[in-house]
Amino acid sequence: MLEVTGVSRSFGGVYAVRDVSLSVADGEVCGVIGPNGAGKSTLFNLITGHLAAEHGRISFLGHRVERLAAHRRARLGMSIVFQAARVFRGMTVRENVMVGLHGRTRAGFVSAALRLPRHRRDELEIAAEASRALERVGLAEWADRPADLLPIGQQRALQLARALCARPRLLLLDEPASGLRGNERERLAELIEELRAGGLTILLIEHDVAFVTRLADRVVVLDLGQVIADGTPAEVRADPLVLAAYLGQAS
Amino acid sequence: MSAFLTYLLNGLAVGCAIALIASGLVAIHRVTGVVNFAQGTFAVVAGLCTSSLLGLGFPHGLSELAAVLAAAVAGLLTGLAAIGRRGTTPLSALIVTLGAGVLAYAVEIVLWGDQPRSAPGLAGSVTVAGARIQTQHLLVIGVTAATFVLLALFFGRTYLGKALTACASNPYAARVVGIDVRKMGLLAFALGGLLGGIAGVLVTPLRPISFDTDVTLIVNGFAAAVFGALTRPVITLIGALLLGVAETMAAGYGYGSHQLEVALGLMLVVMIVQASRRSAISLEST
Amino acid sequence: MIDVKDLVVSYGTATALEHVTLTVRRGEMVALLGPNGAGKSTLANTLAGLLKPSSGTVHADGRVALIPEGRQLFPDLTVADNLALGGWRSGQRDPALVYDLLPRLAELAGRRAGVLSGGEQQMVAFGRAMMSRPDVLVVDELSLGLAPTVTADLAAHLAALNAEQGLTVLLIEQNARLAFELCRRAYVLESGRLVTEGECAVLADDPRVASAYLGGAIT
Amino acid sequence: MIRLVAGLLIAAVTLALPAVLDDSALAVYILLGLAAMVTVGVSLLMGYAGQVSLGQGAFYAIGAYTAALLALNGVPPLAGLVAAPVVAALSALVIGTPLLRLRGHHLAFATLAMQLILLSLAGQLEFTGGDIGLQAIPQFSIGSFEAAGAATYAYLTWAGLALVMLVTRNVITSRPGRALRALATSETAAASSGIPVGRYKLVVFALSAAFAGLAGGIYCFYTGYVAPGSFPVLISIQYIVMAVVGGLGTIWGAVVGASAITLLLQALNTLSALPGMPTYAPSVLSYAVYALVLIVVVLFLPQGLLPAVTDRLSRKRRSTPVETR
Repeated sequence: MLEVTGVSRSFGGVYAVRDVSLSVADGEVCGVIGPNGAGKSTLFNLITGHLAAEHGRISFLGHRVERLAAHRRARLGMSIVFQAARVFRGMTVRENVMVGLHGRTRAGFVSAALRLPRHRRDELEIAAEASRALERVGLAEWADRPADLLPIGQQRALQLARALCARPRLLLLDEPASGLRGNERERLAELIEELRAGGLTILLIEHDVAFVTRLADRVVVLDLGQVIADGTPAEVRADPLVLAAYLGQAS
Repeated sequence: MSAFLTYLLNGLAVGCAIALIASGLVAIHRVTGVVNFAQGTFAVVAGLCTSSLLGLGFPHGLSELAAVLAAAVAGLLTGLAAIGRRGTTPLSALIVTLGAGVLAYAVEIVLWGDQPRSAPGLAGSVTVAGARIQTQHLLVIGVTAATFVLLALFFGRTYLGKALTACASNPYAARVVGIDVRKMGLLAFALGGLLGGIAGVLVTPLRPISFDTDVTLIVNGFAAAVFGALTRPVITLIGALLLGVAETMAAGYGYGSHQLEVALGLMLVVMIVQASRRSAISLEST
Repeated sequence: MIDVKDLVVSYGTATALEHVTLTVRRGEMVALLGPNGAGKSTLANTLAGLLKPSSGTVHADGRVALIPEGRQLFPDLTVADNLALGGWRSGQRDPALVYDLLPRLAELAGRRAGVLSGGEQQMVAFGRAMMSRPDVLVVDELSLGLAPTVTADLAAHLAALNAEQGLTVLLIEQNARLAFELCRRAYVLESGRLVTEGECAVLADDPRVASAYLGGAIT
Repeated sequence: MIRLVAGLLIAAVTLALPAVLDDSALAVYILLGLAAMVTVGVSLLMGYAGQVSLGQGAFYAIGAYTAALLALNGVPPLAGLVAAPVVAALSALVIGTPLLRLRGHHLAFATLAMQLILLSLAGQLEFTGGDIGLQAIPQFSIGSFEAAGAATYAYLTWAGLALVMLVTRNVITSRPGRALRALATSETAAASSGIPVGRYKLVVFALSAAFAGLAGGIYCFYTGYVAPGSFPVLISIQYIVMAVVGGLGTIWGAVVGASAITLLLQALNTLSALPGMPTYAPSVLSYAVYALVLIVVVLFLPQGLLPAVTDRLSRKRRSTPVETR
């Protein structure tokens, strides 16, 4: 489904991601782990189109996407949950989720300004679907509150609802567990398991090794911008390179 | 040929004045992240002060010095309004400096009226390689050169100058070592006022100045500053000189009415080219 | 010494630290461990006076210097200037003050900080912090992104300062092994709360430490 | 229910005013409506889409010149009035394509530069009448009905304002409006939801320009005269002041802001016309008021006047202490 081949990106002469290749198969949950500064976020931005790759190819569902703008990739079926709380300020929780349906609806400025029947029909459908998504992530009772007043855990859930509304083929999660408390983390893990059971393909970028190994079918380990291991969680766990990257050198 | 040389030297003088305004903008922007819309105002304040002081019979030198100091005070006051309150974002601060500039209109009209004023500068002219140059133009070039050398020494050699550079380079780290970033910002505003003031004092004998001359000054200064991406003084200086020469040549060869368009058009092109090299994610994550 | 009592720090709706209490005695070197996002850097910045506590108290004897996460040098200035600015608080402006301590810095003095390697930058950050003649040093992620030999070199300098000059050190680390080597005592922070504390020898076998880091995934 | 009553009340007062005001008061009433029309656009642009324009006066001028030129060349005034916003919007699309790559203070200066360039061109080109401008613009008319008195222009203005407010409300509470509000917070996250960020910024820029263009069109018929001097840079700053005072991102705030500033300036004008006041008093007072209001609001009421007042009211009603900071 997603094929990243030999992708590199540098900042001011220093490679943040260097010659990275990875692939995600249909229906798979693939985890990308690595210590701080390993290049996880840069890789994420390269895949989603918020940064341009200097070298390499990215193909998604058979399309070459490395030159497509972020919103075009989103419309092909990539949905994102960011690490930083990127909920839209000044909008309610429900409106935030409704933005997620943008790519699947058509009503433009003219039909909105004139309140054409099509626009009304669209709006009702969008609102209903947003409510269903909020129900699913357990935010139904918050629907009409300002989104930026939610606690961080719920902001993450809100982003997830927004991403799911787009009916993605591939869901990208950037450190979804960071900053979450134990029980919030547990709820998130359950939700991801549920999505996996529903057949959704997921790319999970995470600092928390335990979180990833629990959920992923396959784990790719980055260190200093390069892939140092790629395999099942059990294989990766036993890899001496991975142990060294995480716990420092053996004394 | 001698006409060309005259235009070139006149253009350099105009460019120097722009460079002084622009360097003030750069100094303030580097340290505080704020684009100071009132930068042209400082020059106007200094120019008007000089004309009054000379009119009252104060000697040259003293009048100019006092006028430049008045501009520095205006810079400090603008800084207090723009960054004195915690949590003011750079864009809000820009709007505050815009307000400060308009407020200055009211003050200036009360004190000096709304008619343009001039001040006597260096009289006479010299002939260089067949080109006649007003002595005042040479003074402008000389003082600007000296100012830039002093600025380079201040930022490069003095402890305080380095602390200012540190705030520009990494404000968080500046706080880590105990530098009061806000105070440094105010200092930068005062310095910006000083530089604007020097420009005003130098320009007033060449072109009469009135309360609303600040718009032309700030637009030209900003145009020059964007050459250096609002952070690099040397490229700003080069940009300002190019701008001054281009404008003077345009005027000299009969396109005088399009001076402003030349400056603004250049500024827009430079900004758009620079912007196309930046991505949204890098702006949002910082 | 450092004395933190019942400290709460929050940003807007997010709470970074919840009721944290810890002590570092004079001349002691103590580690603070925890995974990414646990609130370690928030604590470091609060100790350095860059963040205000929402409640609780932070007290330190004498001058506190911080080696911040990610070095945070002034990239446009030379090493000597970086060091000189480190003396802003103490009024000590001559970088030679730390050349005895870290001789490598004398060789780097004229280079721009931004072009140095990670290890050299960390060395400059170390030197810059020492320029303020601190009584208490807070080190945030000494080993982050550095090669093991470089880390070991820096760690040796730190240990020497602590042993010979009695400098009080709070070492904030993700690298548990390094922290256990250097310190006798450690605190473990997770999700803004202290989960455990004690002698390093004991903590090394504590399942809660492994859990905080790896969730028990690597045994 | 309360909102319906309030709405009807406002409508009734708006409609009744032209009948009772004298000509000089009507002039204020019309200019207020026109300013509000432009300010709604500024508020939409700045408050909802997060883009700054210090050159909104340029589109006001484009609308005015468009309608004036068409009317002077024998085109029916109604067609001219329709063309004014259309041409303004098209200009915005052309100008905005390169300009909207800029952000923050760069965009602010670029839009200011755009206005200065346009004004300078208008002052030099022959067909715009140079610095003298265009005069003897025919009265507005539809068929055989000709707008004779100021009252007709007042109705025209306020009908235009109502249209602008309705369109704005419809847009912001819909799919494209949500997209705009989203990209104001984070262009990255908006793009990740499939929103073509660049295109949307351009459309909202054009829409706000259309509002300004419509106001300009009405203005030219009302005054019968346009010249570069009618559209100084200060006029663009004035719209920012009005939008900021009323509260960015509220439709009614734009109207409140425009009213507050217009009436305040009017009061000061009356004051400075009193015997014994110096001749420069009107300009000094208006500059001082713009400046102080702008600074005070940006620093102390960053949400603007209307949201600050409604917040306080609703807070009192709920009587729950809301933690600040």
